[in-house]
Amino acid sequence: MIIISCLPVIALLSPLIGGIIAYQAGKISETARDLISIVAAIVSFIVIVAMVPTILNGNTIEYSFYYTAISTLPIAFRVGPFPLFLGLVISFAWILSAVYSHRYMERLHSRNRFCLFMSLTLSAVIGTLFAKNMFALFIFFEITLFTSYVLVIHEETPEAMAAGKKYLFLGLATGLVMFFGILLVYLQVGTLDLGKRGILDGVHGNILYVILFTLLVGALFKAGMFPLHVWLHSAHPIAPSPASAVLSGVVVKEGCYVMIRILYDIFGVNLLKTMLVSNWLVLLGGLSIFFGSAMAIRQHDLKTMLAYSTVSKVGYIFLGAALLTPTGLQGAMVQIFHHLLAKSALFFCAGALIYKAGIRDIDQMAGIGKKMPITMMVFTIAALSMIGVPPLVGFASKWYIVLGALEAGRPLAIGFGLVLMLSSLMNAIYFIPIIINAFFTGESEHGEHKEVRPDDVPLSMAVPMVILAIGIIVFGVLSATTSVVVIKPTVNAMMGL
Amino acid sequence: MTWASHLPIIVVLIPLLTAYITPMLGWMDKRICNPLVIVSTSFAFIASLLLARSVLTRGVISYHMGGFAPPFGIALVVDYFGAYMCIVISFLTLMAAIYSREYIAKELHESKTAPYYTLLMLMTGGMMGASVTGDLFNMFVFFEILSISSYALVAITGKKVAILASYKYLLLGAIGTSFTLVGIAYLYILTGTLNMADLSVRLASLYGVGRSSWTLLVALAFFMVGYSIKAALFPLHTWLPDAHSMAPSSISAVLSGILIKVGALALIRVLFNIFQPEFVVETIPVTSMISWMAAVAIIVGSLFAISQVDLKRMLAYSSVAHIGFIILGVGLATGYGTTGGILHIFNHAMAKGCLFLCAGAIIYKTGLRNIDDLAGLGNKMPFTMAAFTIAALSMIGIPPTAGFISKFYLGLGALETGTWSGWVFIGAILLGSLLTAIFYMRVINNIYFKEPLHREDVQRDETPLGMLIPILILAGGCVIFGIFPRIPLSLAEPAAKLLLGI
Amino acid sequence: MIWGPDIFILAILVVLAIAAVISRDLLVATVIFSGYSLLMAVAYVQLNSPDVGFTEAAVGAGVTTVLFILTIARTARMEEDGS
Amino acid sequence: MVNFGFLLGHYNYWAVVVLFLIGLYAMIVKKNLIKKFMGLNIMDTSIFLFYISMGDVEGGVSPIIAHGGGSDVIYVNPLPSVLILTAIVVAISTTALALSLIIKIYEEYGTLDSDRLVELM
Repeated sequence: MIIISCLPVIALLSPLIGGIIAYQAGKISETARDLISIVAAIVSFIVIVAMVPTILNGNTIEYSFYYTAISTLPIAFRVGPFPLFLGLVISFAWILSAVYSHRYMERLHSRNRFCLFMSLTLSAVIGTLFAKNMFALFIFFEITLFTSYVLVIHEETPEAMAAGKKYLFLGLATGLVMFFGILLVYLQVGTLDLGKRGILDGVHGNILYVILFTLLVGALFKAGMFPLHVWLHSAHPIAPSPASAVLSGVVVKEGCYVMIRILYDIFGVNLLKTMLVSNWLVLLGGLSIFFGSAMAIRQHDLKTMLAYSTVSKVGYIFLGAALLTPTGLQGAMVQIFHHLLAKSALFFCAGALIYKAGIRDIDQMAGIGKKMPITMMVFTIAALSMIGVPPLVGFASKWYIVLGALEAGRPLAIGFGLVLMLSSLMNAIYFIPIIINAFFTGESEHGEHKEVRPDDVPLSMAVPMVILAIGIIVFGVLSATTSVVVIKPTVNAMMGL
Repeated sequence: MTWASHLPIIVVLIPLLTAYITPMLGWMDKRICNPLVIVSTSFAFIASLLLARSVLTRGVISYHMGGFAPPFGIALVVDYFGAYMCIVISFLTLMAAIYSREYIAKELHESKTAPYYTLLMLMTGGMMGASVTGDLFNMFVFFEILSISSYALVAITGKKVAILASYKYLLLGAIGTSFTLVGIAYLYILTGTLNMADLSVRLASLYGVGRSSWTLLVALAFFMVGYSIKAALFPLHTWLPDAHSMAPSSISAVLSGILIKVGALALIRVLFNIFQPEFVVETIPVTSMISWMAAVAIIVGSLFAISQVDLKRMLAYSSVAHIGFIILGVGLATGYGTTGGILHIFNHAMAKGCLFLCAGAIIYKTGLRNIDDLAGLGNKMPFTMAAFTIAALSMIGIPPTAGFISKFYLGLGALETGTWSGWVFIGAILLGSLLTAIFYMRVINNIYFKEPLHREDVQRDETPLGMLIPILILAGGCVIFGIFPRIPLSLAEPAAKLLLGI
Repeated sequence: MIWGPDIFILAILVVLAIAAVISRDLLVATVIFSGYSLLMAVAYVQLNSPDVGFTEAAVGAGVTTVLFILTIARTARMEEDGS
Repeated sequence: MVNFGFLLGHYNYWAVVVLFLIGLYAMIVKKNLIKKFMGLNIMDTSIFLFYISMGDVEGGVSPIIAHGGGSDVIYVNPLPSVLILTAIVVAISTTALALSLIIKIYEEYGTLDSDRLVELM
């Protein structure tokens, strides 16, 4: 089926071409531009959905430009369960953020550029997900850096430029380190294919640790893990809110995805177990969880707080993946899914507050819940999911990670149990007061949102938020089912079971 | 197909003959110069492509001028590398010629039109000749043709600084010329021949034979110094920033894009064609020495480029760094490394050519040279600036541009050596890439994301089409050959293998 | 192997070259250089290369000298002090 | 170990080396731009002498048929002479270009001293 094998390319090209058309259309009509970009995202989503039956039948979809790149390293796509799962969620979240940005962006400048680079970023992220080998993956990975850089510096203020500079140059530097790792892998085994579990099997010696370190540096930078998070808390908040949602919700996930592919496809579970690095990686994840939560508590700016919260959630994903057990990986995947929904929702809410009331600071939020009920309800649901309150999807992910830790061994499980409790507590510390403040406190006398009328954000902004909130609830309730239908096969494919 | 067998001499003769016709026709009507030059470079380009095709199908072509077989007659030997260089040279010259039509009308006095095109064609002829010749002294002569015409072209605007820059270039260039002449003399004493293929055979018996191996070393040292000056390899690059930034932009593009690469070609010919790879790599580690110099060139050139405020000067220093990439790759003397170095000749020619043409377009339209003044140009000249950005990304080595592919090959080559110095070299390559990003991103940020000084001044004011087309073609090439790198690699890879004898 | 020119000619060549380089008056230096070129031409002829010798006499001693003198006429005759 | 007879016997080459160094010295150390190019010419002529010396053969004669030809006549190698004729042309054109630039520089800057030119630049 030629059509089917072309689907990944169509999924990649539709936002690319759509973005360029939208950019041109934007010079004539703003509405047309937004419509085109939404349609492009929807096309991309539908195309990815169309791939589902093939994948569910246990096949993979491959597409190669065999004659274009270096002979052994074609720019090729291969869609398996994991990329497909992530691609579905990401492209769906993109539709929402495209809808959301229609009204949100109307007060900002350079809207055409924003629209174009949002689409380009989507295109690059999808390329990263579907890449067949590390070479193609790295190409799209680097493109994402540049396209998202434009999103970060959108405001063009000195702070935005400084944050963007940090993002770009650290990203380039870590990208080069990763590039070095890729070269090492290629010279060691002569292939970069991601289809085989553990292409480095058979390589011995310290070079393995060098490769692991260099590759992870690149992936963890994009993911915003603890020692490499330094850009995240300045870059994510400074971007316009739809972009923040995309950066925190999607681009960070791209880093997590690459990290999981490195661990499970380049190295493979068996090799990592013989390298005895699992515990160190888990420790790193734990540090990230703690650090992110601790820093989030100290913040007053809502978006910065959310950004730090991302650091801690990425720690969960990394920890779950580093446990090297099926359930742990399952937890990591659910966490990716959950964080994508919840963090996008939270940033949408933060954007709604800025849009409607001009609020960026947590302390100014007293009583806002009465004026903007939908926004704050969505916020509450997402925040509760972040904390890990049972019926919501956030709980499921934590649950699986705990089970994974148990599988990995008792000391680890006890240690992780403590980390989990503490971090949930910390999450509660920074989310609960906001909720209470927003709903149950009267408006402070020097409140800056007096002029806000008691109506909520426009429909085009409210709908994406609500959809995300519903998603959080529904998938939380159905978590047992979804994990059997979707996550389990994915995990089994990744683990090679 | 008898004419096809004469292709090696045709590619040299087309530009040289044009150089003689141009002043005559230009004397009658100045407007005829540009179409004439464009047509003739197009023919040279097509001839180069045909030459490359016949090299790819039939292997190395040996052409004996006047029918005298070497070592008595002068031979033209076109291998993969020579054919590859011919394509790059004629392609970039064609772009520069198309661009010149409108650019020169404004930049140069009318009376200089005919000399400008004459010199351009002479320079092209010299470069083509140096690429295809199989005779060492012949190479010297072609080098003189291209050098002298390039000295004159740097000074052609007649501006104060340009003349001084040209003088500086000439002084160092003349020293380089003399040094190569001495080197040729030594080799001639030792072997009694000047034919490159013959030389390599006769020299092979002399390696390690007492006094003659010392003579060989002296000869090699003279060649290294002489051609390093022409290639602007650190620390002999001092003439480059002045000369390349002061020349008219179309000429800067040719100088930075290919002329210094012809110097690199001469270095490669001396190292691998005349001396054997085993000799320069193992017996006497000349290649590793020039690799170290090239690694320093990458870092120092990039650091100097960061500190520049003048756009063209920054681009010129960037050329110092990138000739470092090329020489480093060649000096690695591994399959991947040398392929990467040769590939980068092509990729850098396109990217740097594009950048200089864009810089010229900026000067043409606004008269601005200072990087900090470029704010708002992204709206004013969207296509030119988009091309600039793509070319800059290619210089940094961001996928999917062509620069990434050469970076990939160079990195593999450095690691392939398997020594600790290989790790240092890859460090230099990666650091160089990062430093390159620093100064190009500064320009890009200024162009797109900085508040212009007077916003109301910013109106759409695009470069004239005649100048825009070559810019866009080159920028397009940066992307196309990044996605389809096999096209240049189909020549670069066998070229490297042939040079290294693997 | 090489018995061509007298060692004397070579010695004078060296002396003339040094004199041309150290002379502060450029016109004097040019004249000395002209003599140097002429002597060099003699050396070439001595070494059985009359063709090069004639060329050198014409080009080196003739054209180059004229060019130098023309240049000096249009610029400065004396070398400036470095300070 | 060192064969002094060999070294002294090749006094042509010694002259070449000395002249080459004098020329190089003038190009690098001398401040005056005209002097620099006088140095270049000295350097070039020394290289020509080098070529001519190596082409010469003991007892050889100029490769001109006027000697009557015949296989018993030893001709000197004609190739270096040919090369040098080319090189002389190259050298004169370089010098001519350099001197014209020098005139231009003097018109623009009023000095030919390289140190002062660097200051003025």
